[in-house]
Amino acid sequence: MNTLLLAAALLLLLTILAGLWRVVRGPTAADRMLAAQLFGTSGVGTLLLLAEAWQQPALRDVALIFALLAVLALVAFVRLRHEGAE
Amino acid sequence: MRISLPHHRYVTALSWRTLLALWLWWILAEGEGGGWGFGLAFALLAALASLPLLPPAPWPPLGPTLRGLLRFIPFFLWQSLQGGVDVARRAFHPRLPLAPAIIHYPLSLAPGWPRIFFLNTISLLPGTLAVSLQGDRVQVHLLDGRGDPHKALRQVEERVADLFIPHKHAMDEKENG
Amino acid sequence: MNMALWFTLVGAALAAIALHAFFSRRHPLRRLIALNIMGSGIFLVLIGLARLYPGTLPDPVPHAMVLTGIVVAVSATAFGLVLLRRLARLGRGET
Amino acid sequence: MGDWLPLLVILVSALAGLAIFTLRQQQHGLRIGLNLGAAVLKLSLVGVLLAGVYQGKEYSFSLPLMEGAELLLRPDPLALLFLTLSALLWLVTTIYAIGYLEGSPHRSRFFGFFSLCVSATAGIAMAGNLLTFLIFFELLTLTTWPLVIHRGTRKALHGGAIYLAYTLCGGALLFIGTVWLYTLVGPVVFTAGGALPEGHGLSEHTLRWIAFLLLAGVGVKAALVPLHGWLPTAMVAPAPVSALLHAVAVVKAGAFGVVRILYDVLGIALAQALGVTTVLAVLAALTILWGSLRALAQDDIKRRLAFSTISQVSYITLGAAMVGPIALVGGLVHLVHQGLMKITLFFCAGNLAETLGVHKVSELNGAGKRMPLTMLAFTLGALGMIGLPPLAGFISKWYLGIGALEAGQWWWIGVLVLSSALNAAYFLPAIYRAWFRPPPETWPEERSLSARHETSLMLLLPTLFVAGASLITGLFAASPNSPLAWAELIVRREYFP
Amino acid sequence: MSGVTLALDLLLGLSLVWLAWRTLASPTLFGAIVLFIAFGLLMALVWARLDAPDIALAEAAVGAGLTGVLLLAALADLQQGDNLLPVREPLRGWLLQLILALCALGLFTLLTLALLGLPSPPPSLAGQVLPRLDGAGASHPVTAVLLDFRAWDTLLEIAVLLLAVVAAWSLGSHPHPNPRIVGSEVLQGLVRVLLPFAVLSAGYLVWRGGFAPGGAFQAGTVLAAAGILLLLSGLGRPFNGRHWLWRALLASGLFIFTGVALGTLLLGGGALDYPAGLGYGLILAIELGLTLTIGLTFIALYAGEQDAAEERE
Amino acid sequence: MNPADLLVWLVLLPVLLAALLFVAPEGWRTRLGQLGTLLCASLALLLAWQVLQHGPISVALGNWQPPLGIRLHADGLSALMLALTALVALPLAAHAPAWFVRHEAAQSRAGAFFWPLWMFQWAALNLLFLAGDLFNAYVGLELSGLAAVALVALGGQRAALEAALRYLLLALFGSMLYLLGVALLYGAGGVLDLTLLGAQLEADHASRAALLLITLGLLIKTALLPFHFWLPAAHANAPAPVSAILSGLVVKASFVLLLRIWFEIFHPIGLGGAGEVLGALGIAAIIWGSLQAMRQERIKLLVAWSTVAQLGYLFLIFALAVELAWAGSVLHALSHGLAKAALFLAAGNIVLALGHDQIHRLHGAAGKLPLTFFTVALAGVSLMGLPPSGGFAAKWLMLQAAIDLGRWPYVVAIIGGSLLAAGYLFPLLRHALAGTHDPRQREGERLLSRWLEFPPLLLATLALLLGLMALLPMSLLSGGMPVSLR
Amino acid sequence: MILALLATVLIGAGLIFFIAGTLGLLRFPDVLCRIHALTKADNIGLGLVAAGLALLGGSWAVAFKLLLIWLLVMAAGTTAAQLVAGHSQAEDER
Repeated sequence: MNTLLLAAALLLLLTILAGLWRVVRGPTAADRMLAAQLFGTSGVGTLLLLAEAWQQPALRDVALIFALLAVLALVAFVRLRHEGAE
Repeated sequence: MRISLPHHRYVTALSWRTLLALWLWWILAEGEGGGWGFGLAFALLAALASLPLLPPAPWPPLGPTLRGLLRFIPFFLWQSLQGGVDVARRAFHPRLPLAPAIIHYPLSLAPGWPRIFFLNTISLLPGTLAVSLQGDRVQVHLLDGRGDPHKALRQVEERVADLFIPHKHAMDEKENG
Repeated sequence: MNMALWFTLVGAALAAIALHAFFSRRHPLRRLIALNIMGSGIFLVLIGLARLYPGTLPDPVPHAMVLTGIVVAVSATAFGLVLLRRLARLGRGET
Repeated sequence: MGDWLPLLVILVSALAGLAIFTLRQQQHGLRIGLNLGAAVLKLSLVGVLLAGVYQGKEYSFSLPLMEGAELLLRPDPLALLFLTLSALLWLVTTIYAIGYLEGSPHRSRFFGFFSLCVSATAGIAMAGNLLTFLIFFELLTLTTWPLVIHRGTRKALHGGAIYLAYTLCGGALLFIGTVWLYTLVGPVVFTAGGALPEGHGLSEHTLRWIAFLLLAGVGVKAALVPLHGWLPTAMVAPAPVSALLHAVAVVKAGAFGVVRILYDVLGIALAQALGVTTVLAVLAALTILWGSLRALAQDDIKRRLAFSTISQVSYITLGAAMVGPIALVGGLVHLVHQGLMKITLFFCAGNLAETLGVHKVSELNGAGKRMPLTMLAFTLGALGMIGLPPLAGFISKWYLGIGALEAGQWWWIGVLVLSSALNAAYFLPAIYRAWFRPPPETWPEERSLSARHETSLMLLLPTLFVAGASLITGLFAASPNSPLAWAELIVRREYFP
Repeated sequence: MSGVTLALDLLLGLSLVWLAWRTLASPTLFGAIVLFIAFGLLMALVWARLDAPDIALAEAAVGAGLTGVLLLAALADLQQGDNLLPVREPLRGWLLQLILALCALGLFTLLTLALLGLPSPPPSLAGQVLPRLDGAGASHPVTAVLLDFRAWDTLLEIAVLLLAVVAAWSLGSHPHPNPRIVGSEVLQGLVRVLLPFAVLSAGYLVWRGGFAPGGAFQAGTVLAAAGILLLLSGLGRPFNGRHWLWRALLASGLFIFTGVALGTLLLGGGALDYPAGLGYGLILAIELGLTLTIGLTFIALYAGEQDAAEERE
Repeated sequence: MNPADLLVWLVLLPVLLAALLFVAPEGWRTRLGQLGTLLCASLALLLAWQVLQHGPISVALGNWQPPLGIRLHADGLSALMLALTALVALPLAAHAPAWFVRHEAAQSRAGAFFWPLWMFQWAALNLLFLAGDLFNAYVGLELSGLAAVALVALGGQRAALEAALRYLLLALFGSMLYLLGVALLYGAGGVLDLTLLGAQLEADHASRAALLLITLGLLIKTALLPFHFWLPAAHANAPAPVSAILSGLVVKASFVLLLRIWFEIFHPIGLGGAGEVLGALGIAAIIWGSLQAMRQERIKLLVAWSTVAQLGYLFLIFALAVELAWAGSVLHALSHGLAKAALFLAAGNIVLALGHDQIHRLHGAAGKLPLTFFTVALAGVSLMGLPPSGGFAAKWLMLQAAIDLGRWPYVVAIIGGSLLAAGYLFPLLRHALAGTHDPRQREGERLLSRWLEFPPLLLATLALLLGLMALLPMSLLSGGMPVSLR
Repeated sequence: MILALLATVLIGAGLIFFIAGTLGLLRFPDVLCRIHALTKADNIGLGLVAAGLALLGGSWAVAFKLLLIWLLVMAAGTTAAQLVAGHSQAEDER
């Protein structure tokens, strides 16, 4: 089971990295902003999987904070970008 | 007609919310015992913090009714699963079957929580994404503009309205009048 | 190769990359980011070393050091950014 | 700690100087009071010291500064020779300066530094070890610099810069030499016959280097060729300052340093063995001749006097470097004599400049008629410089000459004779013009400083006093209280301890 | 098992390096900031991998959240109109580039050699910490080190934190950049629900820190995030630094901590030597104070002292 | 009070005061700050006295002994540096409020924020002087660096802020290198305590790399020659009381740490030629800093460049690693601290009184500000190493060491540095002395209050007196001499 | 055993949605479409993974916690999606 969970985590990590390509590429600022969203969900998923695989309940708390804080970054992206930026 | 003093309303809300927060505390602690004193203190704090943010309505204490919620959740889950499947299908499809479009949908829901619920819901449903709210009209982005989006949206609006009984009445009155 | 050692090496690489960026990029914002990445690299070295300790639990002392280090780094970064903002406002003629 | 008297001698003028700094420009009376009071007090304290030392008492004050390095004040007879001269001339110069600077700005500053400068000189005189000597030597540089640039003109600033460059570099050389010696042998306490301990085990090579550093360091202040370049440019300072530089403090400190280092640090025997004395004597001789030659070419009175100083001060060095008791007596006594004569000449030059605006030899025509007393003093000083008996200068030169013969180095006599001839050649025309040429119709810039006298009494009296002193020291050289007798006392200690 | 783990480790490490490189080489500042946030999130995964959940928590809160917001706020200010910030061209000249590259390479080589040459197993203080946990005020080793064995460091770290606020405020007020009011209704709805929950989570993290990963810093950061969200959504206003009460609250953590240190000193036990039995309580008090301070500090660093005058405008 | 408690108080009291000063209403800050200064300074002097009487004092915080716990350690070196800080702080407490009140360019808030920032800085300095633990010292470095940057930024103008930003970036970079070094040392030794580390470290790759990184990091903070570029702008554009703190004290803190790390940890395992490099850099700093100082047209820049030069002297110890040079180096740090603080305060006074600090426009300013320029002269004497100042005593000791070792280039450098210092200090005095009296100023009129003029004079006098009382610091030092030098 | 199997299936299904989300992010032609992909697919993905893990967690509290986290992510995700969409739209309209 553990191996399975780890493999799942690995796969999730790969999807994150693949998604990051979009973040690096852009082209628009909104595309880049999706990074936070990507991590907010895939990152949380990865952490939850790892928590179970390694039996580290603390990682679920990390996931919780991820979820809480990823919003912050995203909101900041949207709210703090002024016209004419970039 | 029920007469409720403001402070009474607040005390009631505070108690309910503290209880809810304590339950959340128990969840956060993953069922581990101990720390209840601590938990109570912070549950109270959280409840206190919620009071100015979510002022308790006269009745019911929380926006949606329990009955409405029980009816809404299965609908919502099913619809959002469909939304996921829909997107996944399009993403995996070699030819990318997309026909993006933007429509303006006139809202009949009351401002505040009903609208927020509506906007959040349609963003998770198949093919629709709320882009912005302009007055009483919401701008909706569609992955595929070929169907009849208005009908689907109307359906969702009714479901959301069901959640908020007092507001539903308000809407009915509006329609009738 | 040992896992922890691998991550210490990754930390070393981060530090080196950040060093390069710190001196080759001139915008203060970038340099602050470079410093933060360098910090992360250093923390990685420390935690990697802690994990090399042969026991069921890693050595907690470097963990505490890194937590302190993170707080200090974020404080300094935050202050640097405020300074930067002040300078930008001054540049626009605001007070 | 020891005796406080030597420290007190230094502190009197130092504290007076610091107090004067705080005075405002208009606090004229208080300033004069402080100045003269301190000068008199200091002179009397020196008198007490003199009496004590004469009776064989030994004073010593020490203050540890670092491990193996202490501040040591130990006035021996040689110290008192210099100390007495400077204390006496300070009083005189102060009086003169009060008259000279009447109405000019920044007087508080001037007199403040003036007093500090004398403190430093006293410190140099009484220094009991090389470190103390170095400390006061540097302090002297610091305190004289503001005086040199006092006028604030472009020329003054330039002169000040050159003065600093030379003296600071000299100080640096002295510093290295001092530290080197301390590092090798520990504290270098001035001792008759040499301060190096028995069996110090230093190589000749090292010793030569150290000797070079030390002597070059003091040589700058003594204006030995080729280290003399600062002196003529420093001439721009006010006359009392020139008097101070040339007669009381700076060059004297240099010459005094040469004697100290040759006799009380290295020991004359060692110095001779190292060949240091020979080099020094040759340099001194060159300086004597070169200074005189340059003086000949100057029209500006003070510049002429400046080159004369370069030449005359080297008599002291020559006397010290000839290695012989009699020559040393000549050198030491010249320390005093040259001081008296040169200060006379500078005072006269100052009087002429202040009263008549005369700055050049060519403008001296008939000055003797306008300012007879000043020119009389000038004549006395100049003749003394030439070495005319029975004036003070003659005594020095006589002893130097005999000393040369005694040391078997007769050729120095040639130098002396030649130099005297040159002295005559540059002083006599001035005297001739002053007395035997008719005065011009108008003086360059005549001011009436006194209704009854040829010039202000504050200027005239000190001039006459020092002129008289230079006459008396010459006339009564044989008396037991004369500088000559004192110099003999010192030499006896050095050669026959 | 080991194959997957190995792949995970390799992937994590390499992507970390790649991301760092992309972040620092990003042509735009905005891109750099976004990637830096992503970098922070990836770091958190690495901390998790290295059995450092405390740090993973902190990194998730700081690297991914707070620093990002602060950077974005700064960027927003920088890009308003044309400011004259001294931005010079990237380093020119191949020689300088070469030297710099060699320096970076040199650092890497130096570190690699040093790390590979370390004794195995390396000497460590873990053996000192673990047996003493019973005598300490906290059973979680990291918390015990932070608030007992090396509490002195933590005390000074809090001083650094307060210093950052004092320093920021000494520059004059820096109101948070005017947020654009786009989609505020939805956002405000989220914040209204999230904020009480954040308070609860913060409490949970503090409580947890006593015996498991967590603690005041993570909790404080969550509070700060909630506060900043409040500002960003337009529901809250920055606090007025002219009022002494706010400043006192900001300094409260430091006051409590120094108070405990000086109190223990005055009672004769030596600074920060908690009396037997009181250790847990004192540490708890300190942690609560720190949580409040840290939360307020980061809010203050995001949106600085607001002048009363500006408040009125 | 238990002497060991003093160590804790010396760090915690300024921290507490800083927090209090931040919270206190702005109107109270000056009085509270002055009171606090008095308290802290007395504690520091008391500790110095205790160390002089009873020798080094150590305290393990929380009673957790090293290696687990953190140790504060007060030896002769710490005592001297603590006393120096206290001696600078006392006159500063009188001068700074007066200065900030009169200085128009600095915003009114600068005066209010000066106090908490300075108290943080003081705490950091005390911590660094007492630190017995490498990581604790890191926190101290950051505390000190941040406070210093904020203090520079108090200047308020664009130039000050730019300098502050640059300073911040480099200071942080330096801390990073230091921390990396500490990480490696922990990996190699498994402890963070200075003494324990020194006892068990071996000369392997890790410790050498650590030495390199730590040294580089601290060199950036101490602004030794190739890393000096941030210093002149930061020190020259800061408000005068701040410049005094930065030049007089802050750069010394990282230097003291470097001294400890070199001579307590690394010296025993042998350093090869590394010390020579530092010594050579020190010489280069003396020359380059002095030459730059000569070219400056503003007094504050001149003084700042002079700091670059004077810091060079401190590093000669790494090449002349003997007891005498150690004492000389520390003595130089002391005398430079006092003299430079005096000089910067005096420069600040000049700016206040004349409205500018252009050297070429000073014409006769000494007549207007006699006391201030007297201060400049006294401080200058110490910087030039002329007798009888503390600078002289320091150079005497260093020269003795250099000659004893037969290191002639160092002899030339030490002496040459003095001459170069004269080359930039005397022109300053010359411009001030030359020129005529300004008729508009009434005789005896005071352009500056006593609170502005006397504190720097006191500092300069102390710098001078240090040369006459050098035995006191030296006897303190001999107790704390690193074993490797004895 | 059945539980584990069910969990595996759920997690596997979740992964497919995650992959779909990323694929959409990479392939879809414009920002708004990409937002659809990321929001919806990933949300469902996370929900399925959380459900699978809840089965494995062995305690109600853990299950609830996973649910809580999912809800949190979902609420945040939809809000964020609308914000980004609105932002992107506003930038386009300029």
